Amino acid sequence: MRRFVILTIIILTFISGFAFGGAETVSAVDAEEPEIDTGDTAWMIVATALVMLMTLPGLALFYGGLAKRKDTLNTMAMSFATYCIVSFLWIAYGYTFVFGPDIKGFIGGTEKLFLSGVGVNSLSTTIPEFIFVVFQLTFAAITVALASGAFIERMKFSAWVFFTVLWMTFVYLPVAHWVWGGGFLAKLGALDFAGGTVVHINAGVAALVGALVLGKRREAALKPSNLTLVVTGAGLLWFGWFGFNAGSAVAANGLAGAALINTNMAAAVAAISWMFTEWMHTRKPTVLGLASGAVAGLVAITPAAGFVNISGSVVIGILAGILPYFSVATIKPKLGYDDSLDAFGIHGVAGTLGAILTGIFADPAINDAGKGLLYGNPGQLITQLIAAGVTIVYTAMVTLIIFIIIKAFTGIRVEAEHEITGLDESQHGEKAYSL
Amino acid sequence: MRRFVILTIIILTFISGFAFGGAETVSAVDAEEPEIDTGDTAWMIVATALVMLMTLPGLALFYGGLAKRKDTLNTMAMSFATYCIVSFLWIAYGYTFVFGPDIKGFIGGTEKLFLSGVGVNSLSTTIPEFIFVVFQLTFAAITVALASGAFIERMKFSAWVFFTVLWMTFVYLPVAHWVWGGGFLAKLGALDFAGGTVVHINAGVAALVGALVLGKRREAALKPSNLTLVVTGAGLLWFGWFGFNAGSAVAANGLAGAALINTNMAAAVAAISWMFTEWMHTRKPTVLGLASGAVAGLVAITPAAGFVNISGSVVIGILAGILPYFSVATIKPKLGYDDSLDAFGIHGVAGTLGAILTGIFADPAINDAGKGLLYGNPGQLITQLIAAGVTIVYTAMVTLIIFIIIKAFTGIRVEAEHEITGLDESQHGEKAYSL
Amino acid sequence: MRRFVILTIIILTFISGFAFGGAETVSAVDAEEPEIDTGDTAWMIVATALVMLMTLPGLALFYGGLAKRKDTLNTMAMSFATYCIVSFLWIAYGYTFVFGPDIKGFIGGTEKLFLSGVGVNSLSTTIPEFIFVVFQLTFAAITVALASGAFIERMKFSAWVFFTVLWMTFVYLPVAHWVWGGGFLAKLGALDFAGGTVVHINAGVAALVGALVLGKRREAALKPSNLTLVVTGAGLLWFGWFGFNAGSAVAANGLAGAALINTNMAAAVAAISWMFTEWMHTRKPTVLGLASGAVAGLVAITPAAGFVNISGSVVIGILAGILPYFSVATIKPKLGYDDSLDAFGIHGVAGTLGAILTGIFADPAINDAGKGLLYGNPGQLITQLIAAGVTIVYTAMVTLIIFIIIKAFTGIRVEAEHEITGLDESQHGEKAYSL
Amino acid sequence: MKKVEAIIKPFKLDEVKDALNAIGINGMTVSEVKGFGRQKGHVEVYRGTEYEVNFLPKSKIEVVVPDSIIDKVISTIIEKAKTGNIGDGKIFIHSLEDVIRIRTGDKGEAAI
Amino acid sequence: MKKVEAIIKPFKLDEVKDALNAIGINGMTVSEVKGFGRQKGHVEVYRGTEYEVNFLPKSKIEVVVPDSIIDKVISTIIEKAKTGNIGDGKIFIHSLEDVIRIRTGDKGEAAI
Amino acid sequence: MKKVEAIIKPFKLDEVKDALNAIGINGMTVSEVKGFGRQKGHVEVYRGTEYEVNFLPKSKIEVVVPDSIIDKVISTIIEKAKTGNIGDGKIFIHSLEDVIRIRTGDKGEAAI
Ligand SMILES: Nc1ncnc2c1ncn2[C@@H]1O[C@H](COP(=O)(O)OP(=O)(O)O)[C@@H](O)[C@H]1O
Ligand SMILES: Nc1ncnc2c1ncn2[C@@H]1O[C@H](COP(=O)(O)OP(=O)(O)O)[C@@H](O)[C@H]1O
Ligand SMILES: Nc1ncnc2c1ncn2[C@@H]1O[C@H](COP(=O)(O)OP(=O)(O)O)[C@@H](O)[C@H]1O
Repeated sequence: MRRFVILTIIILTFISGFAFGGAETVSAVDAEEPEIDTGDTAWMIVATALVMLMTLPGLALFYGGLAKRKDTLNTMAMSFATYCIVSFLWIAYGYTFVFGPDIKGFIGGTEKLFLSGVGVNSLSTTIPEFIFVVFQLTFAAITVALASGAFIERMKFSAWVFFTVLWMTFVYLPVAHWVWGGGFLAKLGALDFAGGTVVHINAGVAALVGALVLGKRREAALKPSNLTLVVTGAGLLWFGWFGFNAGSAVAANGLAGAALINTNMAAAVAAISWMFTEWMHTRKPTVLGLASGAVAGLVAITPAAGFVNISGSVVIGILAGILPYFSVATIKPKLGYDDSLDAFGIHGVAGTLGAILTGIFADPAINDAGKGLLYGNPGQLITQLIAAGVTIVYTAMVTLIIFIIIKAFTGIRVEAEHEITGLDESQHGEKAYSL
Repeated sequence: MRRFVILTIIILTFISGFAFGGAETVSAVDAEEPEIDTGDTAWMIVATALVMLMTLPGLALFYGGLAKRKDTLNTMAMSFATYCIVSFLWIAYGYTFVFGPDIKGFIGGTEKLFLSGVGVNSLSTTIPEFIFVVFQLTFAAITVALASGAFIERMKFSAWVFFTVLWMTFVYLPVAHWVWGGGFLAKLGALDFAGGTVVHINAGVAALVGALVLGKRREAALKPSNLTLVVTGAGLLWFGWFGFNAGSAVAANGLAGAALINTNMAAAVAAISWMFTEWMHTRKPTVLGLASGAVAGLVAITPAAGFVNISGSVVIGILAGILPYFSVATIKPKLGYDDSLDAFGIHGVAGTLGAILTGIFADPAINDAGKGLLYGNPGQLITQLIAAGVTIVYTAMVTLIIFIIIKAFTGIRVEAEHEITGLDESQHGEKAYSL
Repeated sequence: MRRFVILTIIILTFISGFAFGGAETVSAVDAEEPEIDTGDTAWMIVATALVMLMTLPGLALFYGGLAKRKDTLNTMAMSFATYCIVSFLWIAYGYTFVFGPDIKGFIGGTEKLFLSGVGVNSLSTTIPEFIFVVFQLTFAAITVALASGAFIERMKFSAWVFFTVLWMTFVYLPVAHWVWGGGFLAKLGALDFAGGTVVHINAGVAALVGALVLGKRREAALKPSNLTLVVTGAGLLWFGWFGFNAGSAVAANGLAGAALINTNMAAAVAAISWMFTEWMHTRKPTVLGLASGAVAGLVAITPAAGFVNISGSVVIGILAGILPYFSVATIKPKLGYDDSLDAFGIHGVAGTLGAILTGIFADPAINDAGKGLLYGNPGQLITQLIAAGVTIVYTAMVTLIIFIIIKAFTGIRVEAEHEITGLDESQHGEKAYSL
Repeated sequence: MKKVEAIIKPFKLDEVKDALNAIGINGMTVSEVKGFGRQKGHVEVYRGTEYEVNFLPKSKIEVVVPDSIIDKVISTIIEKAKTGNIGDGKIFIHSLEDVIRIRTGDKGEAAI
Repeated sequence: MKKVEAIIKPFKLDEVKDALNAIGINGMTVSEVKGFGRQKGHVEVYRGTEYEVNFLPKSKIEVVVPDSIIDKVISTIIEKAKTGNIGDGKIFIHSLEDVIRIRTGDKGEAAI
Repeated sequence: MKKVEAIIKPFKLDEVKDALNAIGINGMTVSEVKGFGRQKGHVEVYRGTEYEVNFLPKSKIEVVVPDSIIDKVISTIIEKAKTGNIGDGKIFIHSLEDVIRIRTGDKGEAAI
């Protein structure tokens, strides 16, 4: 443990060096304020706060309530610590590697290391760049946190801290650059309005790979300790997702409105669709089913929110309630991998679904940047498949390497006894409830 | 159950037909963008998200925490499922029946079925119409969900699903059209800023009728299983209510500011007033009392928020802490109906109170659209009484018919044994806590 | 109890007199609307709602989850009741005593008692004054509520109600006027962007004094009953703090952006810094540590958020994770006072830290209103020390007097038996969980 | 003295308690237990996967009584706790060596 | 061997445990129970309606001891658990046929 | 008839239950208890202050069996609950005066 702590401090101190090197020049530039729009700015501050809320406490509650009682806090800690670590690293170097000047389509340049040159008056289109930076930060944070759902109830907390640093750096940053930072997938014309590929496929595939490397838990069953937390988490995720999707318009305009209505529709339809699928399949409509369906719908609409029309969002919602259901209820048990909370089964599957359907349903009447198969552009579907495929392959490979490195360095799995008595006690020395 | 599922799917598929029929024309119209205001738009996206949050997880927590442990999830599922179902139906036909061109003061026309003709550039005053549509959607959803408070711990979940569809269609839509869609009550001059009549009287009366039809629970006592959820829910409701009331200005302006300050004042004063009433009546100020008072105050100020001045909001708050208290603590036990969570006792009573007091305290200096008795216009009070009366009578009648239909079709009450062991297990096969 | 209730009602009725006296003139003035900005207005409505959320349910959950099971509701009730009482008193006289015309640098004038003269069209810079009034209200409320953390598990609820009224009136109002209302500390040039001095030092010192007067609890240990509530509360506090700090720009502009990014950075860094400090000190990184660190970071950045650059926020964050940690883990046990939930240890210590560091790191490139030691203005540091010192001395003295008065009047501590069986039962006749 | 230990369905607890009270028993101790017996449990389904929950919630009543009224106590419990369905529960009778009231130090039947 | 079963006020649990520890008892089992007795319960009020809560939280300590020290154990419990108020609780003494330590298979007093 | 009371580690509960089931025991009652013994507890740390948690979660199984199969029951429990580490728990054997099945009124061994 000590070895780990010291190493981490060294890394952090090292990184902080940049901060203070750059300190004098920070915010010295960009004194003019050409076109700030207070309405867009107002919306984007709020959208940022909303996406922050998705990770903390949104995802922490959603995942924590699904965990066993004895692992609840550890599960929450994974989201909590990740949000904090990514917050720092994103400013330190994440932002520049994604949104800095494009280097051969692969990564952003180092120009804005520690936000060098970004000042209080810098703008990103019509809003202060500081706000854009934090908005994007919240996406990076939740992407990493999502993957934790597949690893809980057996992963060392120190290993998770390392995973956060390495995976955010070597997987999230390049992929986000490719799609959103002007990288090669962007140039190819891949559509990803709010992160189907960058966030959900990415996190979902990492989840699957990690689950395979970690192996099965001793008690590999989903037996939620507190479903009231799950409902609360689902509600906060839905609420926050308005910021995620409608915020991805980066303005308070009609496109944000379209993303808003599509997001709500797909989530609602997917929840109903999952509920009825389950009702017919196992004879009971569960509350966990409603929550899972809603999340699957939100995931699937994410890449499409600012491209499709309402009919598109309905179809996406219906499918998002069915495919992920069977992927977790039928396929997972058959294949036998232990994706504890279905991070792959829901985010990976629904994310891929959404990315593909965006290539089909993108309606130029909503957003002329996107024209799908149904509107006469079959090439878009191919592009979507390429973007998803590239991401899946890259993420799978690098995630595997990262896990191997961490395994060698600190180990990835807690001792059997600690797994049985629960990670809350062994990793944190706490217990969730003393009721 | 199977019969029910199949039927529901048929209905949904049928309705979806409209969607795809209309798909090509969606968003083809309204290409000009005359007067979008980004500030108003920013506020209204957020207001929409806030009202969404009120139902999920706000109301789900408030009601779920008040339910018995064994019925907690079912109670939460009622709000959850309703939000999803109404989300779909509102877009399918709800919006057009409320806000479509008025047909003889009674209902909106079918012009905007499945939002036909509403595009990314369509505006509703200064904001994208898509946003206005979703904002209004959230009101429809919470109105239905509110009524569930009177039915919990004994109603079949399938019956509740049917109730949602039928009641939203045959009660909410016409009443909302009458008051907000240019219907006959609007023409009469009835004042209802954010839904005292449309939302609270409406839901409250439905709650009472349903409670009478359903009959008493075997254990007809309010013994909250988790008051921390109730406080959380009350806090989120209060927070969301700023969107509900200040959002009903449909702009970021002084009127929204007035609604904001009135809302906070009435909620706070009602919480204190309930607390002291209780303190004197039963010798203890309870946390549930604070929460109940706050909600009663929020309900009562709803119709008045954009019409009254601060003194008005104080009076409304004081009375909202007293009348509903006695209605639930004294009158309910005497009359003996089993309104499980006081959906009538709080929403019905405080909603009526607010509707009437709006006719008294509406101050033209706040909003020249409303002038109450105190400012020399006794006619307004009469109008308010008529609007409330019409709504009460109509809702009571149609709700009764709906319950009779559902009773005939699927039955409305679970078996006695299931009621005793709890609806979570019998209706959903889950349990809320495994602690 | 009865004596207390009657007295309170008399006080409230008396105060209400103003309301109705002023009723006719309310909102008659300020008919012109020179420069409302809808974007700023949109942001400030939301910021207000966010800060409201911090107290209810944010702080109620954070504190409630840390309390023992048997005292959970009482702890939540303290925040809840305080928010309501302050809401009323702020409008009644709080606003005018803080923001009314300055009287000799010490207090605001009575001009706006019960918001006399403030109408729907009154503006405060670019936003409706009503919104500014409520925004400021939420600060007053949370300041009082914060202090409760040191008093829980032994203070009479009636004593807390009195404390709220007296302390808000005689401590919060003058101090807020001195710093924000144009009082003598403002004139001196003290920097306090969002309330390091007014809110956190103020509440922290009151907490310490109260803890000393109340004495130790019988079971003076922090044994959290429900850490899932604590994580939820911490998440909501962080989310709300964006409104607190970025809202203190009172506009949707670059300064709000700077406050946003600094706030997130300091919170994240402090959480990590606390976690690692603890990891080395006690061998376990706790979830409570993450949450405590985040709150300490948020507190420390509060006065600095709109003055420092990112490097400043990193340093503030690092220190905020270390100093408060040792103050609660090492110093408190040594000195032996019973600050139940470390309201002084976190808010007092981190608030003072932040106030001082603002004097060092204030960067005129971020905000030309503030220039710290590092940028060549050592005088600012002196000013900060003076402002903090004055506040500490004043608060300590007046809080002591208030406690003495309440002790004489109603007593401040519950009977030993009630303390052992829990305040939920003795003060409220309820219990938090029936699971 | 005897200790009567009855495992019953939780929703019958109040009735049994009141009936025992009515026949003059003014002390008992109750705990929540999980029962496993002929009555089969129920099924919980999470994300399509079913789990059988074998253990059913039961209430255990422990009441110490003088030998003289043991039959009355048993018949009262049976009368009130019986639904006639599987899972109604069991009554176990132990003999007890001594009882002491902590407050007074009384021993034996006087302490009950 | 005897099994001593003591129903006490929960806030006395730690004291009793420490005292038993001090006289050399190094094993016991504790559970949370609800007690019903002379001590009356409290009232909870939800939205103006009062409910009497009859059952009070109590702690049940079970400790198995050799016959030789039974009196010391009882007097220790009484001393520490007594407040002198109604509701202090009861001690029940059972004789036990056998005790087995699962880890070693030891039987009888050796297993305690 | 005997009542066998076994205090075991909670994560062994399912195994023990299944094994008892397999040897024909089809009724038992389980409760969650806190154990105090040779096995020492763990430490919780809140804001830098450490607390020792002495009580460990244990499961108590109560099963009433005819005298004839008592040895088999004991050996089955030992076999399944044993990990060989401190804290494996204890088995206590009581003799029982009578058992009654509430549903039918059956008494004695027939009621088990
Ligand atoms: N042999 C036993 N030992 C201990 N408890 C038992 C035994 N048999 C039954 N029980 C308890 O009695 C409850 C009811 O038993 P069950 O077999 O379901 O119904 P019935 O007694 O009506 O046949 C069980 O849930 C269990 O708690
Ligand atoms: N006859 C009994 N059988 C089982 N438990 C009993 C009996 N009498 C009392 N108890 C337990 O002892 C507790 C204290 O008893 P009570 O009558 O309140 O006080 P006291 O023992 O001081 O007279 C009760 O709450 C109950 O748990
Ligand atoms: N004398 C006793 N009376 C009652 N319960 C006991 C006694 N001794 C041990 N126990 C129970 O058995 C459990 C295991 O005992 P412990 O001493 O930790 O391990 P071991 O039995 O392996 O030596 C304890 O946690 C406690 O619940």
